[in-house]
Amino acid sequence: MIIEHPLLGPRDSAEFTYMGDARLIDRPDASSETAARDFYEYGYLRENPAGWHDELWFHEAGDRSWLVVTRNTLTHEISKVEMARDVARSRGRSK
Amino acid sequence: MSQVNRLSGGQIDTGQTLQFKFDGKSFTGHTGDTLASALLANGVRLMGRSFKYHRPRGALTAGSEEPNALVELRSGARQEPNTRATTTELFDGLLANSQNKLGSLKFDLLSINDRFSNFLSAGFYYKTFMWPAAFWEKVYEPIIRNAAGLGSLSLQDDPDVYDKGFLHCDLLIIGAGPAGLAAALTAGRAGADVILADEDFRMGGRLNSETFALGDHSGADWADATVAELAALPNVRLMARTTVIGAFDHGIYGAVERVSDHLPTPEANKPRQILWRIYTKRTVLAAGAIERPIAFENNDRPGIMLGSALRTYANRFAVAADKRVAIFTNNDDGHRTAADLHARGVKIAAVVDVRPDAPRSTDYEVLHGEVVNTKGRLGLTFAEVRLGDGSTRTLECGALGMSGGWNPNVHMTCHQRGRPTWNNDIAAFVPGGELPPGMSVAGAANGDLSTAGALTGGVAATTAALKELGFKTKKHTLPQTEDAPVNLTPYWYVEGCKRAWLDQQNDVTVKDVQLSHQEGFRSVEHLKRYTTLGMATDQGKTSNMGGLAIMAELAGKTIPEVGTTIFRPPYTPTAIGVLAGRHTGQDFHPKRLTPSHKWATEQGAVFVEVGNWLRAQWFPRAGETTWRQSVDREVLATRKSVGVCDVTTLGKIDVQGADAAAFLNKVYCNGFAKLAVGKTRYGLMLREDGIAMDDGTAGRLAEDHFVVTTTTANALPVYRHMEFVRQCLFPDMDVQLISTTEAWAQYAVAGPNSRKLLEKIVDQDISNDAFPFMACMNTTVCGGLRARLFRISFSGELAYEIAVPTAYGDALMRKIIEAGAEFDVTPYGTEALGVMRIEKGHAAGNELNGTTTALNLGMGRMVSKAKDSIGSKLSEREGLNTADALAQVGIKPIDPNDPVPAGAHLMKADGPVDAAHDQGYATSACFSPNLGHAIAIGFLKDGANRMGEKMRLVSPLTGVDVNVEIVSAHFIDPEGERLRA
Amino acid sequence: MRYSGFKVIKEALTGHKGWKPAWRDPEPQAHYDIIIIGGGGHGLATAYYLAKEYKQKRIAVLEKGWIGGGNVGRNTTIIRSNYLLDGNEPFYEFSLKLWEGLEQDFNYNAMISQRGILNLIHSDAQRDAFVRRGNAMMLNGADAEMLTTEQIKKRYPFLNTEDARFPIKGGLAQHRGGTVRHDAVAWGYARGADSRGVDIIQNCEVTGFRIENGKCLGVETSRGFIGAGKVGCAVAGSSSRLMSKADMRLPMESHVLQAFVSEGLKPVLPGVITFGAGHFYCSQSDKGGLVFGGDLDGYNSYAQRGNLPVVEDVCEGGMAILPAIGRARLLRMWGGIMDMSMDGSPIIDRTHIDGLYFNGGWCYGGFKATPASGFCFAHLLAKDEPHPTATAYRFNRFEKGLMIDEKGMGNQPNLH
Amino acid sequence: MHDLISTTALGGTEPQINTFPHVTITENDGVALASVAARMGHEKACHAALKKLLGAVPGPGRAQLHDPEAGFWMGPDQWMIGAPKASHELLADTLKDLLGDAASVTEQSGAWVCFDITGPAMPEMCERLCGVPIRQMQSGDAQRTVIHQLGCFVIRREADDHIRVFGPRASAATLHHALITAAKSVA
Repeated sequence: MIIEHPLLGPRDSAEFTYMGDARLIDRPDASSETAARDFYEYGYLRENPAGWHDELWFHEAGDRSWLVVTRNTLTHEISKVEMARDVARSRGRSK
Repeated sequence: MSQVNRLSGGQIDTGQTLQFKFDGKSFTGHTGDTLASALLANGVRLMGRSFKYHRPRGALTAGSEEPNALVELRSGARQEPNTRATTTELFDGLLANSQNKLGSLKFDLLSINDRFSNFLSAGFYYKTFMWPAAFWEKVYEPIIRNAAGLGSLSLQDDPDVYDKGFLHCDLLIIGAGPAGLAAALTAGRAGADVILADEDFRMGGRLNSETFALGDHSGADWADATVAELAALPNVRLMARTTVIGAFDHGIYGAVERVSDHLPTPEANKPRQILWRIYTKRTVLAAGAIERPIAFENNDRPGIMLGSALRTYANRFAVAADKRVAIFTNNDDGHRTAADLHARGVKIAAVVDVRPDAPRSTDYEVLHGEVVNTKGRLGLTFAEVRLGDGSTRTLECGALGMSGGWNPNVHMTCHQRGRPTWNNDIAAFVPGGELPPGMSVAGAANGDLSTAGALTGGVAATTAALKELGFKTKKHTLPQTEDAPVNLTPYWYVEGCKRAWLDQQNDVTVKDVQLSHQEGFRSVEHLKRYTTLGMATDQGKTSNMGGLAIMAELAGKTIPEVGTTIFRPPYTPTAIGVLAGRHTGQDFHPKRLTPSHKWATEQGAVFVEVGNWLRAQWFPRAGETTWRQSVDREVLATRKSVGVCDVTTLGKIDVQGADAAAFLNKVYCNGFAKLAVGKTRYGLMLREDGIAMDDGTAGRLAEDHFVVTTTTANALPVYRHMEFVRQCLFPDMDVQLISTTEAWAQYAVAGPNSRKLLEKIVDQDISNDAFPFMACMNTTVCGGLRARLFRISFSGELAYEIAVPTAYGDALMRKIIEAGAEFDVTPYGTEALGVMRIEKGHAAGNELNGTTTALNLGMGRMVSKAKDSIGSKLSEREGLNTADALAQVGIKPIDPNDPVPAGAHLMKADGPVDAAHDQGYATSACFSPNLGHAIAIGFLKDGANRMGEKMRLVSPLTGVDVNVEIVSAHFIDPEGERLRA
Repeated sequence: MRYSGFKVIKEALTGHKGWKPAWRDPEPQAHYDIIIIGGGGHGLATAYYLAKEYKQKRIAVLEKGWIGGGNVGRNTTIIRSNYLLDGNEPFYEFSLKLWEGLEQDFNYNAMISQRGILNLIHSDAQRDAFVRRGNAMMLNGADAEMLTTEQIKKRYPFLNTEDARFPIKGGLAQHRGGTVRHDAVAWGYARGADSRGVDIIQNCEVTGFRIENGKCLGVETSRGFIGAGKVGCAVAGSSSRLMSKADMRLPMESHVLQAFVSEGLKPVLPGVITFGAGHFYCSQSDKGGLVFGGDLDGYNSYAQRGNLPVVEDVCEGGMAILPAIGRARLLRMWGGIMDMSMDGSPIIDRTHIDGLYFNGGWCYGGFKATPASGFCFAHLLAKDEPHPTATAYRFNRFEKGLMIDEKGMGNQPNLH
Repeated sequence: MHDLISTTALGGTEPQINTFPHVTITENDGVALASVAARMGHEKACHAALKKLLGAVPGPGRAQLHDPEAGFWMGPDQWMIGAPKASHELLADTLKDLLGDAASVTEQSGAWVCFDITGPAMPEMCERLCGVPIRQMQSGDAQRTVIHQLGCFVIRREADDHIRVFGPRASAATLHHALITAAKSVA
């Protein structure tokens, strides 16, 4: 596969390490009353769709960026690639 | 007599005569021949035996779709089984042997199977061989296994090498027939970066096999001229002998270039083949079409082949398959074969056409009818024809061409989601469904079966593809050429036959398909799997359609209603060697060498693989005959005086930034915010699921600068994890990470005399007051070389780790040895390191096995409740905190002579020994030269509360069952006085 | 109809006219006691044992395509019970025992061939881990043997023991492991179930569940609604897709695993070998093809096909230990969809919906589990309690922290 | 002055040179390296300092082939700076002085092995080694790639037939072996 890196352009996916569902960015609040349940769901349950999937790829043999790749799990087509850091910030993550 | 069937002309060089041997017999051929064409030229039709019935077989085709003419090519370690004689380029000295036979090719004892074919019908083996049960492995299966298989491997290591490579282009054109050449011309002239790949050693495809002209040229001449023009274009890369094997995601194609297969052996240092990974923006598939056989009684005898193959042998290779040839056809193409052969002086016994309105000829007889049977034990002698009026005729012939129509070569269009669709005009499947993105199809592969159609199709597909890429193509005039319409009556098999072959290699007949239907195996996939139709080395290129058509007829459906068969990569079978490339033997993985590697080699160190690292395992000395002697000596010497060990392999990560401490507070379960500058702390890192991930130390060199160490094995995963935490979880933390594992040569100097030794090397005061336990600093050594010093200990002794830039690592090691001579400094390897850490009860890889928690490791209290760190929440789950949770313990034998092996399980002293009563297991074990007996550490249920308990340690696998006592894992200096000294 | 050598001879002499379809092609009824969704190995085995061992009646298997078209027909055919953990080893040993009597039990020759499996060892730490595993196997009543390099050399003289980057330092053998003709497993169970009255309904896709008041009443299908007392799902590769129709999120991701077969060759490998320092395992089929595989491609996929890097990685592993296969040719490659669970172990359990049961998350170990999976799922469906060997395969183990993590890779499905 | 003698990445005292008919592989032991990563909120200051040092700040996939200090982009807001070792042994310290709180600086001299590959067969050789689009790369293009499983940087230098390869130092021998094998393969 080819991943269109936002900074580096097309790169062979073999350069990347895959981690899966981009919801792993949304780490729950440990101080919440429902934290135990939240962390279980965060850690273990997945939509696992047959279709479009936002997922995390690490450019291990490249610039060491984590990317959020929107990819179709049926066709492998990729429609969007973003820097995970930007996505994390846009979802309200900070320090 | 040599080359009795050689004609004149063709695209072979009769000036170059080549010697070759088949089954020990010598023959001659010419440059430009294939093994099959040369054998046919010499009158040899019998080339192999079929898989199941061991029927005599000759070449069915003249290309890579060949199911029958498979040989063992070359000899010795280069023996290559199942090699298609039809694509094997002849070279001087070529050696080939027939395969899959017991006895000689002519008298194959296993042809007895053919006599019993009635008992060996499709799927017969599923219904028998069940009794007695033990007989399967002992009796039935060995017989079946030895009879099955095709050719043999030599079982010697492949002596050749293979390369891999990477190419980038705008347009990849697969196939250099008329469509591919026209495509390449269009793209080449437009300035696009083009790769034109063809599996054949001669470009031109069918143009080399046909007699019709393109403009004023013969097809072959036009192909030559076109190839010459393309070769002159710098933007075009011509790749003959190159098979594109698969269309992978996003325009990545695999291709195998056979660099040396046409040579007796590859040139020195050159690869036999190259696997190219081609990155292309667009692809034009111009892979042509493959002719279909017709199924009739005994249609598998040597001499019976595709009509188009007869034409290829005659026109391209100047070979008549035999002096007398008959044709069996359902379309006009069969007549073209007859005309071409006739023109070359081959006697046409007759053309048998199933169509009553078949074209007539003045040159040879055309019969309306069907071939219903053939004769000839090892090669065709007669064909029996049932005429339209019901009468029969027997034709004397040594070759028979079958023309059942053409199947577009849709193989590569199916590699992703494409499913071919039915085209009634040519009664064949054509590319359909979703083609691999960026691919278009041209020429015969797309169902345009005329030469003119191929040319215009090639140009049109290329023009459209290049337009998308922003290239402007120029119009060029195409030569006038053959543009005959397809005139065909679908016809698949002759009714009423007893055995009519569909899949010639796997011996699947029309009857087998009928039986499959009768037994309910009616979907295409069931048919294939039950009968093995299409599962042979040709993957059904010549057989699938026939099976499908018969199944459709039996089911009372149309062919597309029954389904289609799709193809999977590779396009043709591909050497496993080329897919591995250079990554064989010692080059399987890179080696990582430590800075003291050269020095350690000089010392005669024994090395061990640790991931990709090679580490000194121990340093044998004269007189030591076992590894234990060396290791014991190294341990004792270190604990007595001082030892040195290369620990460069530990992962090192530089963590800097204003939020560096806050960041480490997140990734370690214990606290780091308050660590003072100049101090080091042990850190335990959890995965988010609460399980221990890695441990190491972090030294604070400055308020905003830490140096983190990881275990050797986890350097990369920990770095990746830390980047995830940094970029995805806490994107606004000011923290920067970079690996420095290889930037520093780092040595552990351990033992009571380590300070004295290092005082001779380090330029600063390192007294216990100035540089106490767990201190760290930037410093200099040997009069000014920048260095880092950590007072940390894995051995449990007074110990330091000292680091200098890698380029000085070799020199520093030599300096340490020199400076330590007065203390008898002893270099130690990973074994001694392991012994000392087990003696101290330090957890390592065997304990951090991905299932253990901080609690299990005896560090439950380290998980800070005061902060949220990765893994802290999920580590609180009930299942990880049961009263009898495993806890790390020490294990010592009651009888000091007993072993306590790692991997053995702990059982209660008086309880049963079985899985249900398992209490725990030993993780790491060694002989402790300090204690004089074996020791182990391990995990025991509720271990912390079972100190002193007598238990059994059992390893039925290795025959160990010993009595042990549970003790603290800190066997040596439990109070830690030595390391603080 | 009973299959036997005698029957084969009789039919051969009488033109094979007497063979009947191996299973019927019934129209779906309006209601069944038990519906199994998924006509793969596990679903068919479940139906077979429900009928045979648990004497259940009115059972249907619904298959969206043709039976045996999923992972039971696209795997590398290995059976073994060389597991480490308490939650797994008794189950897989139960499965291996069922394999051992299966052909006589269902009267079909699935070519179950116990030619052994050998896991190669390349480091001391790996040896320690394999000793622990071998002991766990033996303590559970399975067979295991530790082989020395010399013993291995003798059995596999062409293994790379001379010039290996990661030398072979021994191996853990399970002689009762081996291979099975995978398609025949589906066909044998189908035939056995059909002959006991189970309706096997092909080309019948489940499009939804009818759930009222927390109870599952049946399934909507491409051939209309079919009512059921209980519904069991066994749809490896489609688990998340199917269960999402019941609004369930599962602890799993679906990944592609490629497998490979070479051209037919005269006997090379007697048993199964697995490389311990790379991604490669291999056996040789009775037809002569080397059947081999390696690691997952590593990304979520439902595409049933993989990419070149893993093809190359697997062949590199192959050449690293078997340098003699360089000139053998790869004939075909394919991909299966693996429901990779969060700890690498499966789930056989009730769901929170009454009457709806689930069997899945087999990762790439589903084939060898087929008999026990069917047996235990049948037990659960028939008795509403887990089979004694499958008590650990519960949904709630992740929330409770009771993971069964053989590889120790944690909640990272593509690493299991 | 200290008395420790440095070794080259291939373990010798002198760099190795391997010459083939159409390509030459030279171990380059003369480069001091340090990585620079901008501190959050100080990106502008970091850029300004780098611009002053190199003449321009290399963007993604680019190198600034400048004398004596040169630099290439490694990742977002991260660069590798190189300079002649003979004159810049303490490059990391110099850079830290220059950048102050604007950047994190890490010495990298020991982490890498450097090879210069020159000659007309360089592109063909490069095609056998890694997936960089060598024939499309321009002078100053710098790509991280994988050679024989090793993460490497390939930098296209001023001369048409010259690339510089940085690879992990501990695997210098493996990388060197891979380069020589490829050179012989295309020779």
